[in-house]
Amino acid sequence: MAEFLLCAAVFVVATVAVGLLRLLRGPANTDRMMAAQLLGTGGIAALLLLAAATGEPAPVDVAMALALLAAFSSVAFVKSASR
Amino acid sequence: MTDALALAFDFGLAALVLIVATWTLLTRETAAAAVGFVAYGLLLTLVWMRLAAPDVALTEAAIGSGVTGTLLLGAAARLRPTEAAAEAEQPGKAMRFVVALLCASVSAGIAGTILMLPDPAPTLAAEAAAALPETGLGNAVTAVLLSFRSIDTLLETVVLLLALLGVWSLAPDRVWGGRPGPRDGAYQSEVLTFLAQILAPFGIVVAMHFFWIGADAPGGKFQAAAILAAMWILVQRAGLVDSPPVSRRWLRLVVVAGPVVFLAIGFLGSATAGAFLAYPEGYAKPLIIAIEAALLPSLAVALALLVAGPPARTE
Amino acid sequence: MNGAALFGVTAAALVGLGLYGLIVHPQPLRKILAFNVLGSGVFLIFGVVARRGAGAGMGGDPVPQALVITGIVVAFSATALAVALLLRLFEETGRASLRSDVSNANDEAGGNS
Amino acid sequence: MTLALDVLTVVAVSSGAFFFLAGTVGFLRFPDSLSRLHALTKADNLGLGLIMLGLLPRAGGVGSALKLIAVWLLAQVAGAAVTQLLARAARTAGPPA
Repeated sequence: MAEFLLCAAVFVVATVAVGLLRLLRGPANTDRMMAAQLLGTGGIAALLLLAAATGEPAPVDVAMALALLAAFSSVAFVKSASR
Repeated sequence: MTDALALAFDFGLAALVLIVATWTLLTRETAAAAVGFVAYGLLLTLVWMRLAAPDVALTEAAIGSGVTGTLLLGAAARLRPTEAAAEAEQPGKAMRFVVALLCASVSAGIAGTILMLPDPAPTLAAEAAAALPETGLGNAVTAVLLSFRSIDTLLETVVLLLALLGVWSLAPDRVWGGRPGPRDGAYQSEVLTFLAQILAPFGIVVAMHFFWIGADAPGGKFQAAAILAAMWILVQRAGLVDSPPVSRRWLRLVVVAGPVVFLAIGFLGSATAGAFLAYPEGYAKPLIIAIEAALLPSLAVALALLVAGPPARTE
Repeated sequence: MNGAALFGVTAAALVGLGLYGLIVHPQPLRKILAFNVLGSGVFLIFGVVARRGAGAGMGGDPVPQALVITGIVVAFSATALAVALLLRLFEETGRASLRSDVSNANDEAGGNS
Repeated sequence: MTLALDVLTVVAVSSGAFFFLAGTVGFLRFPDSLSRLHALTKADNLGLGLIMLGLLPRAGGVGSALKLIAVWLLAQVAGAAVTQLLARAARTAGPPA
């Protein structure tokens, strides 16, 4: 089971990594920020899977911090874009 | 099977880090580069997890990506008018090639050194583990930060304070002691207000959680302070509160309280335990918690004010 | 090659990339950004050293890890101060350039910045 | 019983991973910012939600399970609001290229 969860984590990160193409291609900076947002969500999912696979609690805490700060970065982006 | 999977994952992750870093450095538009830096920080957080350093992963996510990213995004937006002029100052092709060659040789030298590091690696892990019970802590990184190498942490809080003084001293005379940053009007966007109202209380709980578990599990005051700072900036951006004038006495007291308590406990060590920053036997854990509790508000306020910048208006 | 060595090579490459950006970019803000990339490469080297020193029931040597946490906070302080200086320069002169003589910029095209 | 829970985990995590894939494909292929944002929310809501659902039976305690739910709720609320903000930013930035 642990192996399946790890595979799922790798799959999710690989998927959102492909989404990073939007970071490189844009065209608008909003698209780039969306790619970062998707990477954050994928990272959260992968960390939760990792925590379940290894039985360690630490990745869940990191996931929580990522969830908070992904939103924070997006707000900073929107505010800076509207100025 | 699992090992091969892990190595493949590491390869992919390392490649992504390098691609995003290269793009961030080479892309034309600075605002786009700042967004790239945020994504780069997220990727580094995953790298730190792979290097079995969850404490660093948390710090990178909070300070490296979140707070620094915000700072760069804001500055890029302000400096947009200057971009075209700066573009013309780019050094010529030959020059860039020479610089690239030099930088590549620096990288090659470092990479070679890393690959030739002695095996087995010298480590202080065993010493840290052996000395851990004396501190009463369960998290070795926290023990290093606040007991074994606490002088580093003390100086670091002083550096943060000095940086804040430096930023404040950049204020023009007429707004000295005023409020940093532009005023964000209240209720400019219901969605932003909603987000700030939901996220900020949640963030405070999460920060306290990190602060509290930091003694025994990954977490601690830096991570907690960075999240608190982020939440304070968020409610300011949403226009729910204004940034405080930096001349306020409470603000200055909060900012210096952490380093002052740290120093006082350090001198207490000279008097009672025979060395600066030594903890009397049996009192290590309560004293460490006292230092952390005093540092948390200081660090949070200092981080947020560093992002806010120098005072810009008197009212 | 194991994971630690792989990230070690990545870290070395990041230092080189950051150094290149720091030297070549004419815009100060991009230099600050490149400086942060350079710094993160140095931090990663510490992380690799820590990972190689795993033992005593810990995934990595806690001493370099703690140094990195200190380093990240100090790097942020330096970044914040540099950005504030730059914004002040911009407010004061309307430009954000490290050159003292921008009018002569064309004569020196190709020179180092 | 454990078998049933394991099956739930596998099915939910796999579907969650599928929604991440679908969301990313849409995010890359859709022609304009707003529809790309629409694809992104599928990964945000369904992908993360289903993975969280699949991990719940393996949380190993009420506390850990609540923490998982908290992470998901946080990502939900933040994701929903941030999507709105980004959509406005995309619209004011002018017609998509």
